[in-house]
Formats: sequence, C-alpha cells, structure tokens
Amino acid sequence: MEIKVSLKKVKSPLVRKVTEISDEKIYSCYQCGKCSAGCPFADQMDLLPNQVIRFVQLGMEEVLDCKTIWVCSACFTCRVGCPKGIDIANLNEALRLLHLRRNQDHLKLGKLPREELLKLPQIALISSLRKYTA
Amino acid sequence: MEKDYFEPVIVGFLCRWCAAAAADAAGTSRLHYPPNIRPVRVNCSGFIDPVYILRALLEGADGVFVAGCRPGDCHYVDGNLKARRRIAILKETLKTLGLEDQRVVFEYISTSEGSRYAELVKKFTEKIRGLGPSPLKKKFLTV
Amino acid sequence: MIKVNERIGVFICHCGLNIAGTVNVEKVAEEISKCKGVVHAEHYIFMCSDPGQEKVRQTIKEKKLDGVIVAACSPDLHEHTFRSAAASAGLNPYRVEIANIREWVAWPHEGKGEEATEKAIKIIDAAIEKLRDNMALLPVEVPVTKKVLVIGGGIAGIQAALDCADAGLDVYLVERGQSIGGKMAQLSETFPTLDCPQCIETPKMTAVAQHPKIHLYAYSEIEDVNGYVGNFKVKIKRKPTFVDWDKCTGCRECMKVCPVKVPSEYERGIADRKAIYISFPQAVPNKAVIDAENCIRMKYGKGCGLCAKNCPSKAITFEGNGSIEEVKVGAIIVATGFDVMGVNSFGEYGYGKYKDVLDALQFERLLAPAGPTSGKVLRPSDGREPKEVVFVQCVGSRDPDNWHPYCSKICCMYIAKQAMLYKHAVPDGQAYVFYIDIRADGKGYEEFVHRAMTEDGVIYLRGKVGKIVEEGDKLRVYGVDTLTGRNVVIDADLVVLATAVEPSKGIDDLARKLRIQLDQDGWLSEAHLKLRPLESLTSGIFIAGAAQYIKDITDTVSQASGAAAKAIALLSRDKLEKEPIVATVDEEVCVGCGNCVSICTYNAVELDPELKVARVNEGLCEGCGACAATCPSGAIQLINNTKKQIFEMITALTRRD
Amino acid sequence: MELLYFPGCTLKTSAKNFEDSALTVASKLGLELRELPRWNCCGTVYSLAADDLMHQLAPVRNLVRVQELNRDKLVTLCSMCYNTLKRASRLVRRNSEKLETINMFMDEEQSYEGRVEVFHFLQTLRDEVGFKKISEKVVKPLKDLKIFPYYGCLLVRPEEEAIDDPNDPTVMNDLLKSLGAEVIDNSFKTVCCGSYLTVDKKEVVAEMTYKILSAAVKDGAEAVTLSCPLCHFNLDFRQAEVAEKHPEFKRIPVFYFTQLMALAFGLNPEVCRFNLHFVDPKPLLRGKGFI
Repeated sequence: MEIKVSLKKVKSPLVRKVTEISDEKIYSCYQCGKCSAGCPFADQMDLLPNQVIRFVQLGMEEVLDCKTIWVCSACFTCRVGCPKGIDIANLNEALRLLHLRRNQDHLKLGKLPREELLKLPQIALISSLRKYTA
Repeated sequence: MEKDYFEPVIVGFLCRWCAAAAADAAGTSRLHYPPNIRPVRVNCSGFIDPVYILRALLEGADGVFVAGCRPGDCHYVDGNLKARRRIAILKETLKTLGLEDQRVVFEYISTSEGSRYAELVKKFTEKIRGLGPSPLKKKFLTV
Repeated sequence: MIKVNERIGVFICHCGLNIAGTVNVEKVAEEISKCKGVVHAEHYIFMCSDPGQEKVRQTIKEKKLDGVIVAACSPDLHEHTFRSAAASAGLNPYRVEIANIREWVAWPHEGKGEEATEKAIKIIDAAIEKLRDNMALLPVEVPVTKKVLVIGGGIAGIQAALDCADAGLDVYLVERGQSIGGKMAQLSETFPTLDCPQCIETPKMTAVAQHPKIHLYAYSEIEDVNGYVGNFKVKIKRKPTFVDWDKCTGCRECMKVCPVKVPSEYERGIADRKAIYISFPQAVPNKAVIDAENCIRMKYGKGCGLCAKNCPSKAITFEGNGSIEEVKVGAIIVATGFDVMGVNSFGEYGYGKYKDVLDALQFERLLAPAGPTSGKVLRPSDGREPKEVVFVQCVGSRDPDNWHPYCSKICCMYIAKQAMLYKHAVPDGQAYVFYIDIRADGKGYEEFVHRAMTEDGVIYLRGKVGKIVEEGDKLRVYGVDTLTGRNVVIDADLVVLATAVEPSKGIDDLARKLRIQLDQDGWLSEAHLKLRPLESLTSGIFIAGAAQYIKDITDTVSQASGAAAKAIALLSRDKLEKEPIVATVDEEVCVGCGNCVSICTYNAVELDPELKVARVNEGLCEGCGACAATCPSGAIQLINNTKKQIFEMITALTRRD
Repeated sequence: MELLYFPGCTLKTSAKNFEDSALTVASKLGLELRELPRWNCCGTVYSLAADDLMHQLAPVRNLVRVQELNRDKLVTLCSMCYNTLKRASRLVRRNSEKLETINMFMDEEQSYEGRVEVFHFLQTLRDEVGFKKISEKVVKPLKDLKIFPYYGCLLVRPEEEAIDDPNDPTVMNDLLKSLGAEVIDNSFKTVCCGSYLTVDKKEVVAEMTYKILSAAVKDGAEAVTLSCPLCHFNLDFRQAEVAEKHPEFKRIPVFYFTQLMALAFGLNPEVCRFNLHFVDPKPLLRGKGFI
C-alpha cells in the first residue's frame, strides 16, 4: 500500500499536537530501532515503537488506530536506550491522549467480570484508569 | 528613532584565539543572538586593562562582556587567569561605585563553543535589559 | 611615530548576499564616508575576488591612501589576503584593518537589517579609530631550527617522520609505548585491499629505525614545550625501562622466564604478556622494558630477578634509567591517534561480563594470523569455533544522549572486513551485521561491502540491538530489522561490538602543554576545517591523522604526508617572519616598578639595571599584552593596541546617534 | 531516627503485608516510619504529558504535606509511588514556571517551595542503615533459600530517577546476601511485568509473568522478591492463568523484601500476613525451617 507523502501531510496537525503534548523532538529520531529491539511487548504490537515515530514523522493519522499505543506499559526501557534521548513512552502517551481528550475511553470497567474486578488491587485499577480513560 | 523599550549597549572584549573564534563559529552556524553586543577583538583577555571596562561603562555602555580561553587553553599560557583575577577585583570596585557588579561578566569560551557564545550573549543581554540603563551613564550624561 | 595626514579608504564587501542580504551596504558606505579622514568608501560584491583586490590596489595608488579598512568576513580568513594586496600596492600591511561584519553581524542578526546595519557601522567606525594610530611595521625576523618533533608513533607519525627525514630534516619521533606501530600494527588485515599490516607497515617501521635523520624516542613522553614557531624548546621524558637498551639485543630470553602475566595491551587483553616485555614480534625498537607496577622485583625491591639471570647480554639493571632531554625544533607534528571504547561501558550488552562479547579491536586480534590464536577464530570463553557471529555497529557512536554524537566513521568498513575474514576462517559459519546506515565512501569501499554481502553471504540487518543476554552457552541477541518491521532474536556464539572511537587518552594534557585547542568532543582543533585542516591555530604546530578526527589508514597517511609537507615548507626558509605586534616601552614614562617583568610568561621583559626602565626582547615577546594591562603608568604598551587606540574604539562603539 | 513515610493506597489494603512487615523491620533497625499525615493518592502513574499540570497536583500536594512539617525527606515503599512522587518533585524543581502555576492552582495550600526529596526505602537501607548493620540483626539467616530479586521498571527507569544502575541494579541482591539468602540473578530482573495492562490485557501480563518466572525457576530460584504491589499482584496472582496455559509451569511464591527481612530478623511471621498471598509461601518456608 503506497503512502502519499505531501506537504499537507507532513505539516499536518498530528505532528504539531504530538509535539505540543509530549514536548519530544520527533524529528531527531533516525530510526535505529533500538526502542523496538528492547521492547518487552513488541510481539504484542501491530506497529513497532520505531514505526509509530515514523508514522508521526510523516504525519500519518492512521497511527492513532494502532494497537501499539495501548499495549505500551510505559516501562521506559526504550527511553533508557534511545541514543537521541527521545521518550517513546511519552510519545505513546501523547497519542493515547489524542483519543482520551476526545472522551474516547479505551477501558470500560463495566465490561470486566465482577469476580475479576474484586480481585484487582487499587493500584491496578487506578493506574489503568489513568492511562486508559479521560 | 526613539524606542519604547530599553535597548542596552554592550561592549565585548573577545580574545582572538578562543572567544572571537567562537563568535565566528556562532555566525558561521547562523546562530542568532541579540545585536546589542559590540565586540572588540584583542590578542588575549589578559591584555584587558580594567580601565577599558570602566571607560566603556563611563562612555555609556550598560554592560561589558569579556571572554577568554578555557583554563589551560590560553594561547599565552595563563592570560585568561590574569583576566579573571583582574575582573574579580574590578567587580568589587564597581560595587563601591554603586554599580551592579553583574554589569561586567567574564566567561571562559573555547574555540568550538559557538553555540555557547550565542547562548551566553543572549543571557547577558537579557540580564542587562532586566537591570535597566546603567546609573553611571545617567550621571555621566546629565553632567 | 609619524602622524600621517589621514587618507583612509573603506571597502565594504557584500559577500554575495551573505552580508548584503542583511546589512544595507549602501547605507554603510554612505555613513562611513562621512567619517573623519575617510577619502574613499565603496561596496563591492566580493572584495576577496581578484577584481575586488584589484580595486583595493588601484584605489591605494590613485587616491594615495595611507590606510585601508576592509569590512568583510573574519580576519582569520582574509586579513592576510588584504594585507598582501595592500603591500603589493606599496602600503604597509599594518595600515590595513579588517572589520568583521559577516560572522559578527550579518549572520547572527539575519532578519534584523536595521540593527545589523547600525552595528556594522559601529564596528567599522571602531576599526577606523584603531587604524588612525596604527604604525607601519616591519615583521620581526627570527632564525629557524630545521628540526621537527613528531608526537605519536602510529602510522601517521611514522609517515610524517619519514617524509620530513627524507627532506633532510632531523626528526625526533616520540612514542609513549614500547614500540611504534600504533593501532595499525594490531590489525589483522586492512580494508578494502586486505593487505596485512605486517606486509605494509613493518617495512616503514624498520625504515624509521634505520633512518639516519630520525631520532626515535620510544617509551617516552612530552614533558614540556616552550618557545614559538621556528624555535620550540621541548623536554622529552624517557620513561625508565629498567633495561639497558644499549645492551639489549631483543632476544626475548627474559620474557621466557618471567613468571608474571599481565593482560597484554597489544593483544587488547585477550592474551597475556609478561612483566618484562617487548610488545610484539616486529616491535621497533626491539628492546625490552620492565613494567614496574607488576614486576615482583620492582614491587618488593628483592626476590625473583629471573630475567636478569637469564639475560645473555646482562642488560637488565632494575635501575631507574629514565631521563629528561631537551631538544630544539622548528615545527611540531601531533599524531596521537585514537582509542577505542571498551565493551565494559555498555550495560545493555552485559558491561563486559560476557566473555564472548568483544570489541572490534579484540576481534582483530582473534583474526590476526600472528594473534594469540594464530588466526583461528575461537571463543574466549571455551575455545570453541563460533558458528554464528553477530556484529553490532554504532555502539557509543551517533548516540548523543549517552555517549558520542559523532559517527566513528571507520566501523562500517572494518565490520564488513571482519565479517568477511570471519567467513574466510569459518566457511560454514554465518555472520550477521546490525547497522543503522552503511557509510562506505572511499575508493573501492562500496564494492567491498557489496562483496561481503554477496560473496561471503553476510546478512545485514537494519537496526540496533536492544540487549544481549547469556542463555546457556549462547548469547541471545535481541535486535530489530526495521526493514521488515520485526524484532529479531539471534542465538549467537560470539558478538562483536563496533564501539566508538575516542580521542587518545592524555590528549587534553598534551594539548595544554602545546597550547593548542581541542574541540567539544576532544579532537584537536584545526585552524580551519576546510582550508587549513593540517594546522593548529598555533603557528608551527601541525596535526596528522586521527588526532584531528577519526580517519582510516588511507586518509591518515595522506594527511600525515600533508602535515609533513607543511612542516618542510615552513622549515625551508632560513628566517621566519614574526608578527611585529610586541610590547614597547616609553622609557620617559617608565618608573621601573617591574610589574611587567614579573607578569611576563615569556621572560621577555627585563629591567635595565642602571636606568631602571623596562626593556622588551622582541624575539621573545609573544604579544599577549599582559604587561600593558598591569603597567601602572601606561609606559609599556602593545604596538598598534595602545590605550589610546582601545579608548577610541570604545568611544566609537558606545556612541549613540 | 524518624522518617516520614508515604504508604499509598494498596499498602493499606491488599498489600498490608508489605506495610506491616516494613514497619516492624524498620523499628527493629531503629527507624520509625511515621505515616505522612493527610496523605492523598500519589497519582499512581506519573503523567508524561508536558501540557498537563492537573495530574501533578496530587503528588505535589503530598510534598506540601511534608513541607508543612518543616521536613524535606519522604520515604516510600511502593515503587510506583516512589516514581510518581519523585518525578513530580523533579519536574517542579526544574521548572519554576510550572511550579508557580501549580501553586496558584492549589491556593488553599501552602506554596510548595520545591525542597522535598523523595526516597525509596531500599535507598534508606542501603545508604543510611547499611547492609552491614542489617546483617548484624539477622538471627535466622535465609540459608539455602534461592531468591530471584525482581526490580521491575520504576525503581530503575527512567535513569534520572533510578535508585540504582538501570541496566544492572544490585541493591536487592546485596540486601538478600546480607540476609544470608542465595541470589539468583538474570536479566529479566528489570523486564516489565506488564503493569496496569493487567486490567484489560491480562493475557499479556500472564505471558510476561511466565517469561520472567520460568527464567528465574530455570536458573534455580525458589522464590521471588520485589517492592511493588502491582508487580506483586501480576507475578503472584497471574500464576493461575500461567499454570492454565502452560501445564509444566511450577508455581513459586513472591515476597516483598521486607517480609524476608522480617523472617531473617526472627520477627513474628504474623506481620508477614502470608494469607494475602495467592501462591502460599508457607510450604516452602516450612520446608526450609524458617517458620
């Protein structure tokens, strides 16, 4: 599937918004892939972390639909390894927030079985609500 | 042309081996900084007689920016250290004159530190802008 | 000083649009033409061009100018150009001043035309004020010592020393290690030709040893440097070897019996040497040294002594025979080379805990036919032949957040070579290379990498390695291939890290002694990156090889010959002209306090014992002006930088319109 | 010595065993952990967004509570609380503008001045008490007990907030050694367990649990120790799912480091509240004669 790259796309609001929320230097990424190579959850992701950055660099809004941003547990392994000092977890958070700030919650606690809910400790519930809901 | 805000006049003394070369490098890299600094290129910061700094302040400069090589890098071995000491003493004197000693600064800048030069000049300019016009100048001009 | 009736010409350069794009050059010319004494002011597109210089020459003659201001780029670039042009039109070069309105005005103030124009006028105005009192000067002539000091005995130093010596100059070659040869002598084979260093470097090492003009100071360091271009005085410290080199024949009987084993620097720690050692078989000089830190006899002052007993020529003395010698040279070539980061810096790759994770220089030793394994590739942990080897590029390089921002430049090529040589040694093995970009920009380089990929079947994976973990007797390498967009796991037998190349340890200390500068990454600063890459900013000190920045052998040798040519050209003259900007004393004013005498770093000022006035030795004075700043009466001044001149400049710069 | 201590939500409920054992162990070492008065939720996860200060209010308010007592140190037990409070304290210390905005927002509180430093209890043990002193208190050395210290993420990442080397932390290794236990070390000690993914992607967490624990067991571990209630839940509770999916998987008890200290100090095992564990540690401990 070919990607149409154009001025409009590269200058799209996506780059601006992600930069605004995250304050990360998106274009300093030179795609070495170390973030992906070290990511413990890479095999659960549809896009590798370095690909997420690439999509953002090219202004490709479809990155918002990827599974990766919801699988990231913000463990910061990528951030520690990144040669360019980019916090990829922060970038994923920015992409999640683009959903959440439109009140598009990712997590609906009501859908979980009651039995499961009772067993989950507060720390789990609160942290997932913080990451997955507006 | 009257400006509605204060534009300080800053005299710079830059040693030709390090600081002036760093200023060149800043320009070559197109690093932008406020144009208020007007530099003089000297052989060595150790050449700078405190009298020059006083003269600049008396003539109407709001700040004086002096820069030499990093310690150990001085082309003349230790001219920069001589400068640092002289300026430290001068700053004490300035206080007794009722002048903020922040109006004079001495920095070590190496040849390769173009971006640092730009950064330091920017900061110093902002600092002087914040301090406002030199009180010495006012006195001098009204006499 | 004769006060001339002022006729100053001002030439303002557009530098294409570099200056004129920001500074209003017409306005500058108009304003400046109003200044006192200015009889000519014009602007032109490129003052440094032939027609531009011709304008200066013509105008000097036609308008009988006695002073010239060129408002253009940094004086470091074209001061010499315009001073020469003026001289050829009969004007003393010291009656020319440069006003830097490009680097100091136009470029940093792009988009601020009005302020920039005003600032340019101020800076030119100040230059005119200085020029008014500039004296016409003749250069000071100094004699030249036709000898060269070369610091560093790697391939750069060797080449530079041979070239200088072949030109008839005496050369002092100083090497801190036991032998010359440098990093090149540690390599297995060299890209892209696969020559072995034994075949191509050893003959040059021997030539150094035999050259009548080269004085080799091995196991020696620079203690102190004084003087100036043409006349440096250098103290060389011969470190104690505890062996009488006049007697030592290099037979190595001592090494056979020495009971102490120490990781060998030459073998980069993958094999041992003895406490008494000669670095490697082809070492030059072929003389033993005792490593006093590890030798039993040296440590305890008694016992052992087996080497001395076994020495057929009774050369081993255990006596501290170090010395300091002073030599005089006219030029210095710095060829101190580089070091390589060790694997123990990298936590994600095991901090050096895994025996089978090597740096590339260690792997060179495994590949080298004369190495500890005789060229057989065997794992350090268990001596097995590795069947799968992973190479990782850009380890510590291109990594501004953790290590070095720069590209180490040689890794792409030597990794291709190592992968290739590994395949030659283990034909049924497989090599994998993790890379970010391949930089193969030399003659035959791209083809060489192509050969590694196609003929030797090296698999190139585009991406970095996240971590390496020991899994049984394998190393599990977690990497990524960004081209397929998949993470990659390889169970490797051996991993080679292309660790970053760094400036040679101790270069900061040496640079301080030489009074030359380092850049932000610790490499030697050249006078101009493009146009004067072989010179330091200190006249008479030249730079060769990787000390300036990472280079492969081809570039190193070219640059070494270039630096040698620079030194030879300098020393081909019988006298050198020295800047006449020196201190002078107005004896009428001098009170003889002696402040200037004590502050002078060069002992260039003396107090006349009878008249009690200061006297300056022009040959020794470097023109720093420290004396002028300390003189309470203003009697001692720096020529063409007098108090009056500086005051007038300050007045010009602070003038408000 | 009295230390101000921030418990956090889970230490008051399902991780009561962590708190109880910690308080007892501390007092044995001459430390009084005084609970921070009027503490509130730390925020649980540090908010990364640069344009969002709302989520920094909760952690900063806790720092104000410390300041109100004229104190400048706060100790945590939970790794997540540590990370969230520490990062928030750094953020406002480095960024005076943000601090000002936060102070304006919380105008009902004292203005925070940015001086409070946040520590994890492991740092206190290492840097103030010292492992030598700890080993002196040991009456029942955990001899022959092979333990895998699991650090997880937030004690060691990002590196600015790390309490130890991010690539190869050893603080718990050293603690275990001072208790007489045998340390099983491998590189999974800093691999993320999946954290909050446990709520709606529990299969991901179960898989990570499997990877981490089976590597530890393969290397000979009989138990795991850690310092985070969320890691504890994941590595302990999710073993049920792991065992379902991987029949060969052998269950292994998971301890808070303070529980092991309590055992080694010979304190009443009641403070360890082993009933709160999903994988019962008692058979192992009985077998080794520790209870």
